[in-house]
Amino acid sequence: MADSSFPILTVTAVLPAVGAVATAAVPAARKAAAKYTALLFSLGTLVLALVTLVRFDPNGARYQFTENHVWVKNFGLHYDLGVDGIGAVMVALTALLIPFVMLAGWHDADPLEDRTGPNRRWRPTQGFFALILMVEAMVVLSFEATDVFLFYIFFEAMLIPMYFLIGGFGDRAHAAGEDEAARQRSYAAVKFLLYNLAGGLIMLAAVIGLYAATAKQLGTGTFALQDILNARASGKFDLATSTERWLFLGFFFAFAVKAPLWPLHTWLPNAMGESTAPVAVLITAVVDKVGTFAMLRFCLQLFPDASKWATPVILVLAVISIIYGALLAVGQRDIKRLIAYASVSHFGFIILGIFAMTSQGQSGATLYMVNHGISTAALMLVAGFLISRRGSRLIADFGGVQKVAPLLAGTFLVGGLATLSLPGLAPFVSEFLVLVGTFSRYPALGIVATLGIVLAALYVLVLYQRTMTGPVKAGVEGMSDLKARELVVVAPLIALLLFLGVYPKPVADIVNPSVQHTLSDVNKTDPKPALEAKK
Amino acid sequence: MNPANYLYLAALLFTIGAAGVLIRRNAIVVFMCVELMLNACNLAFVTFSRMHGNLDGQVIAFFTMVVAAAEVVVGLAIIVSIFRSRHSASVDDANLMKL
Amino acid sequence: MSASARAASVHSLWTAAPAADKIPAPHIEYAQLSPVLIVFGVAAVGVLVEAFVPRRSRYTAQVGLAVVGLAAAFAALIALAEKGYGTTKAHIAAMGAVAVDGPALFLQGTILLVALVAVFTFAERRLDPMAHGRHVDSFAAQGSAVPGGDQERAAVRAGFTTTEVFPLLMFAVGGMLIFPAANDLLTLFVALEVFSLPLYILCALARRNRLMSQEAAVKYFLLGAFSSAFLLFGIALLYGYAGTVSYSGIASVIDGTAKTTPALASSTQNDALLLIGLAMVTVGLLFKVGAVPFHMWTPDVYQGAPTPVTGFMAAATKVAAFGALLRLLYVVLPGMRWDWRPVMWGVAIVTMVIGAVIAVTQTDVKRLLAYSSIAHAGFILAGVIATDRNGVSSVLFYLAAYSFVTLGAFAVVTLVRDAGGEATHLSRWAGLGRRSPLVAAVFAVFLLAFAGIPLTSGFAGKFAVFQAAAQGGAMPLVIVGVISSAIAAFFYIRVIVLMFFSEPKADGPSVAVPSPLTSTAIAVGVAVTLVLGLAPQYFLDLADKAGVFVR
Amino acid sequence: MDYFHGYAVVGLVAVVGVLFVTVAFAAGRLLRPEVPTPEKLLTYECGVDPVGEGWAHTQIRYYVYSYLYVIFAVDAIFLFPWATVFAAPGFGGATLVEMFVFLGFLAVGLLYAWKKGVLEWT
Amino acid sequence: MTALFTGGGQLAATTENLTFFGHDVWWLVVIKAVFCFAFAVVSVLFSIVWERKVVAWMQLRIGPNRHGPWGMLQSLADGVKLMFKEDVVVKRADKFVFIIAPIVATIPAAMAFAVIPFGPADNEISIFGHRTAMQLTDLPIGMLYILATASVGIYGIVLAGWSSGSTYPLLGGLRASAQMISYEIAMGLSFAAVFLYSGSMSTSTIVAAQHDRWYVILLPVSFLVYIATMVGETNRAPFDMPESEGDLVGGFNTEYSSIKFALFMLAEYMNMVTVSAVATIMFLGGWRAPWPVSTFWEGANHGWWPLLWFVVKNQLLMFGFIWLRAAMPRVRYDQLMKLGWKVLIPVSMVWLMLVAAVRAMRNENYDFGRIVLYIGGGVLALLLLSLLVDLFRDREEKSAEKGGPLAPPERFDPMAGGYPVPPLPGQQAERVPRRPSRAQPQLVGANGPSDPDAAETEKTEDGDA
Repeated sequence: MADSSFPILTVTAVLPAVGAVATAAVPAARKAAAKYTALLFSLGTLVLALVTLVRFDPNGARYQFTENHVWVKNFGLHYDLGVDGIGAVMVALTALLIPFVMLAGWHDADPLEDRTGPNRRWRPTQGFFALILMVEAMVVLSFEATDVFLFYIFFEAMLIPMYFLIGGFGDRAHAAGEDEAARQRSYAAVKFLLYNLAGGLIMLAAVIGLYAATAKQLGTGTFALQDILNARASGKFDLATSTERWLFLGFFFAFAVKAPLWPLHTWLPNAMGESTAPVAVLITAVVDKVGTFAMLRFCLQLFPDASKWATPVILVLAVISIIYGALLAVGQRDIKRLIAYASVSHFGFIILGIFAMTSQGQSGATLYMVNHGISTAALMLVAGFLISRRGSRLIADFGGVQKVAPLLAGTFLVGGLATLSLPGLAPFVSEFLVLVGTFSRYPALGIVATLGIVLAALYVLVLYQRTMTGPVKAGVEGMSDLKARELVVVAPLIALLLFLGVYPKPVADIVNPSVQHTLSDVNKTDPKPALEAKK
Repeated sequence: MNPANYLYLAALLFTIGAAGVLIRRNAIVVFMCVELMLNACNLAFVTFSRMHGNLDGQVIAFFTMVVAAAEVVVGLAIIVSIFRSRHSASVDDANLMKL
Repeated sequence: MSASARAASVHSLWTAAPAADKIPAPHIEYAQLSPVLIVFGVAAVGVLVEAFVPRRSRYTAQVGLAVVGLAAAFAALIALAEKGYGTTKAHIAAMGAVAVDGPALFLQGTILLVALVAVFTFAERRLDPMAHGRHVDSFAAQGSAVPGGDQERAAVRAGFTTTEVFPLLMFAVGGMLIFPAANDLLTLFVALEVFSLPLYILCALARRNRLMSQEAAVKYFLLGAFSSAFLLFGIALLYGYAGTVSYSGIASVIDGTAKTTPALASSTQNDALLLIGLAMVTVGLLFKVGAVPFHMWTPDVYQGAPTPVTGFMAAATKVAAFGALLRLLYVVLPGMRWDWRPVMWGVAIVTMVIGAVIAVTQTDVKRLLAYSSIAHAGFILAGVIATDRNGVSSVLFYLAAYSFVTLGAFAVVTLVRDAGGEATHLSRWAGLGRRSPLVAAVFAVFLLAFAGIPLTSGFAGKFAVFQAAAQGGAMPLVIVGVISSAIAAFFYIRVIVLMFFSEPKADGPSVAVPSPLTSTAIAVGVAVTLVLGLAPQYFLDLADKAGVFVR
Repeated sequence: MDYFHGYAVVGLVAVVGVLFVTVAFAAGRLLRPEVPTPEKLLTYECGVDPVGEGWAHTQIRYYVYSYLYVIFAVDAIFLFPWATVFAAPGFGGATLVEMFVFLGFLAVGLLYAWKKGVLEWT
Repeated sequence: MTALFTGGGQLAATTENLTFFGHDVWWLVVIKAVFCFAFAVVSVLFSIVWERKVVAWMQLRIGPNRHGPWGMLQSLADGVKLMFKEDVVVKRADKFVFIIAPIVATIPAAMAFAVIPFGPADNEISIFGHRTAMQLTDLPIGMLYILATASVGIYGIVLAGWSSGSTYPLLGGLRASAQMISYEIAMGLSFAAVFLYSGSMSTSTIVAAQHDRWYVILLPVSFLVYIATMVGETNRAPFDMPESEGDLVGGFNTEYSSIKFALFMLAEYMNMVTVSAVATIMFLGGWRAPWPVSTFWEGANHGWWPLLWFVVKNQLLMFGFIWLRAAMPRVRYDQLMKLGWKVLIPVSMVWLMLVAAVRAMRNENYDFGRIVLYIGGGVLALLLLSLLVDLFRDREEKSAEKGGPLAPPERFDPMAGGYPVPPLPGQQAERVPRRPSRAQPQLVGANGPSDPDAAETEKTEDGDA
């Protein structure tokens, strides 16, 4: 709340950054120490995030806990932080997932080679956890930033640690051997980086364009979201249609790459496939959310008219990626890639919800971000355990796991069901809202999108049936069940899925007002029921 | 006597020098062509200075001579050193860095 | 030319003038030129040291002298700036030869600091293995000795070192200080040569790969002389057009505000003189800047020259040359804007794109950096084209940011060595991140700065120039720039991949442990990169305050 | 007076010189015998047949001296005009000192060359 | 800057007033031009004989005495003889350059005379009723013009050496060029000192500026330096390395014969005349009557008389040349260069600064400026002489102390270079071990092995046996 002078948002963001430095500073030999340091800091962040969430007043000001400082005057760059409901929730989600990611990847980065030899100083463990914390810091900041340029900076800077995580750490066992694995890893990493960098630089052009525009119309160029909105409200700032559309495209392109929207999604399967399960979770559940979140916060608020102008195309693309992602997921032979394509399809839902321009749609989309985060995390992490046990990512290599490792199979099933958004699990609510929101304005698209659910059921169940049921395949027998650490990772997530599935209200309450704000920015209202619309 | 003629001559000399730089292969000759260009500049300067009736051009010509002299010293030193180390002053032989 | 005019000119040319008239003795404000004078003085003293101080104590003397001199010059500069010569009291000094104004002071300050850091890298003596029990630097034992000849062996055995590099460096610095401040074309030309000639020599003085470095010197020299001949002829034509070489004079003639003499009336009739002259002068400057299509020398010279020299060249020369270019375009040719802007657009675009694209194919670190410097020249040109105060300040800022990054990057390159000296081939850098994460991380920071990733100085600078260009209405340029910097990012990232994600070779190069000198240089580079990236405000203000040319 | 007159006269002397030379050559051609033999057409090396290139005995020294000369010769460019106008009223100590500085730079160069042993023949 | 240079514009020609040049009618100009050339040639012809005579007398010979009265037509006869010689162009020569070289050497040497004032710059004399000056023309940069023609002359020599395609001429040419460029610097510096006082580069003005005091008194050091350099410039003894018949057969003109050779001779002597004339103009008051004469005889500086004074001074300097040749041995080339670079240039530079300083002081109306000048001049003259003296001394001691290339190796190698050679001074021929005479075998036994010397001998014996 704005009354407190304590800069909680900054602290929330800075804490993990400090943690990163601290972790990196731990000597090479002390792996465990590094891990615990990292975990500690992430938990601290989680606490702060929850505090923020709890103290957030849904009916209060739109942006709360705001902090405003000028950073670089000449660039119109302000250090403006502030969270609306959506932001608060997303920050909380991020802070929540990071500890689990760390726990899940507890041993992923332990160096193989002995500590002698030329690579003595190579300290992957410290690097791994430090990078994760770094990503967390960046993501949190970009959720909190209310200054376009500030957001852009962290949106871009996020890539670097992410890139190292993808390229630097991969699965232990790889079908094609270590060198091939390394090659594919760095390929995936570069692909990830180039896609996002290209998107980001295009956005940079748009950002500069925005600055030029504000500078021309307001005298001094500014990036502060609030200033721009006020200026527009007071009519001092009014972009020419063409300019607005160009700028919108610039922004949207970057976000669409980040939150993989067909046809810009192709980096995601590589990235998620080649990286370890925790990193994959980081990508899909945390980093990509920035893209969809940014669509809500920046595209719609900065360029409402252009958004409306672009809506039809975007909706179509969203639907395409829903169906396309699902279809490819069905066809996958690689568990991780399957989950990746599933995410593509889910992001289609989210974008659909956002651009349906209805309150249900958007609050649904927001919820969807949360739920998808949790569910995908659960599924992916469990899959990660599975893969690390078997040493292979191919579905064909598994079979009858539930006989040898029932617990693992069970959690895997729950995660899968959540992914196909079974009623009673969290994703169901959000997906339902999205579809309702879409139906109320674009029935046709809604119907097509519904196919996505069917396909989802298909790929999840087929996956489960192939891997878990049936005769125990060679190599699967003797597979150990979930260990305590892994349970600690999975159980809370599943609990959360169940809880939000039956009682999403708390989150919805926080989110809805902000959604209303956003809609009012776009000056759209929910369509009247059909009868009155006729009159 | 129309000063423009001197300008034409200067331009001609300059062009010859430039062409020489581009087509000749012996470093020394290339360098002489460069000097020719500089002297063409001098001619132009002096002519212009006469046309405009102020002395700037002539003074610049002085400076140009000095600079050209310094250039000669440095350039010949470098060229001679490379000539001594590879017994050829052809710029085509200088190809260690072609990729 | 009318008869009366001829008579007049003839008279002023060489007939007798009444001896009575008082001669206007030249009046020079030494105090305001003190930075330059100090540098040149120190250079001369350095030569004397070379002549009279015994060999063993020369190194110390020279290094100390250079450092003290540069520091003193910088102090003098600060004093000038404090007195307000950068802003309120900016004016033309030394009979109109040199301008003392914001851009000049800013750039001179940058050059001085760069040179100071460069001196450290020049003085580094821990990297090469000791030769006959003596520490040696990266310069030839005896420049005149034939590579591999007996004389050279003898010189190495005797432990000779070319301590002349420090005076040479100082002379170059002096020229660079004048170059961006030159306020008439003659001074411009002289300054150009004054800082070019020492560089030519420095390029030829590498201790390892001497043939290569001599080649680099020859190429640099021949092309440099060629380009300066163009510059000179351009100057001649401009002089022929305007009848004067002083910037303000030419500008006023172009604006038509100058009082017309018959000669002027005839010479200004045809703009051919003006346009061709302008084109040629610009060519000369663009060559020094290393802009496409005048960039051919850059990769070879950067690769062949001793790496400390390369770093210095890449950083300082760009600063000086862009300063001169700015002054020329903003002071002399504002009236010609509509003539030169389109051309500059073309040059900028081509430079950005070609620099980035060709760099992708490079396999040698130094060549890579060379092409990247070409690409950066393109980015800076984008800011130059803005033709408003914003453009000037953004370019100033970019130059300051870029120069230190470059210096640091090349300093890192000197560290990675194997038996044959520096291991500059990219394949040798594989897995460097595993062997010595610190060095690799530092280099990664520099590369990210080059790539313009946020929170680095590179980003701030890039944003500044692009923003200026956008406000100047050059949005297409911005887009091209953004795209080409995406391309550029690719090869920077590729190096990072190589360093971190590939297994180190068994016979890979070792990272030499540098003395405090090089460490300082690198540290400064990193510090500037981060400071200008995180808190550029102060420096932006500085550049903004400095962004006005005196005319 | 015409700017070119002085030089025209100088040219006249040159013409006279050319005439003289031509006359001399013509006379020589008319008077002298022409009986070339291979031995006559050999270059002279103390009676033995010439061996190798003419450049055999040249050393790098000559280059060095020419470098030095080039630098010192151009100082005249500045020295002469200065010396000519120096006495005129208006030029005080300042120009004197400046020229001294200029000469000082040259002297520094000479000293350097001296100490480096460039001036030592052999 | 513009202001400065245009300000300098009025300065370009300070005080000289050349307006009366160039008003002659064309045939007068032609006559004068021919006269200049003739003067050069004639004085060459004369001074060759003159030289041979003087040298002969100094060597207690008679010298040429066949052609004409006292052999006065000797050189003419030589010229005619050379006409009849066969003109050989060697195979290896670069034909065109080989032929052009002597011409390039000759014509500029003559051209210098165009600006030499033989008399005052007034309508002093009358030729066929036209009053005119005893000077062909004058340029505001007359001295520069002379320097320029002189250096063009050098090309002739260098090209001759190069184009012969032979070793000796090439070496001669290189030496000539190196020597001339080395001495030209000092020469220029000594000129500068004169310009400081004359305030002009036009020959007539310089002479005019010496009306009350010749510069030789005012600038003794410059004069000495110039004398030295002018000998060097003209490749005359003792600085005649380029054509030293001792080591290079004929120097640059080894391959030349017949008329071309004659032209080279002509050029060389013309240069001598020219540089003497320049010395006369710059330091010896040009056409002015010498001091005692000028005091009691007004007309000495008018009419045709100045020509006389000029020629006399000129020939005195020529005599100086001849005297040097007869009296002095040829210096080594390193000494030559050393003199040029380590003595003449520094001295003249310092001297120039001194003169300028004094001049400045005088402009500020310090009256002791002149005294300073005299004192400084004397000091510097002494300095110059002392340097000249020890120039030849320290060479030896240096080579002695730090064993230069000339110092003999300590051990004497009787077969150095594969031929039996005698020991150099300072070397000791080793005693060839001999079998002691049979007369004293018992000696060995007597003082036995206790005697080291004997033991030594025995050992050597064993060594030999």
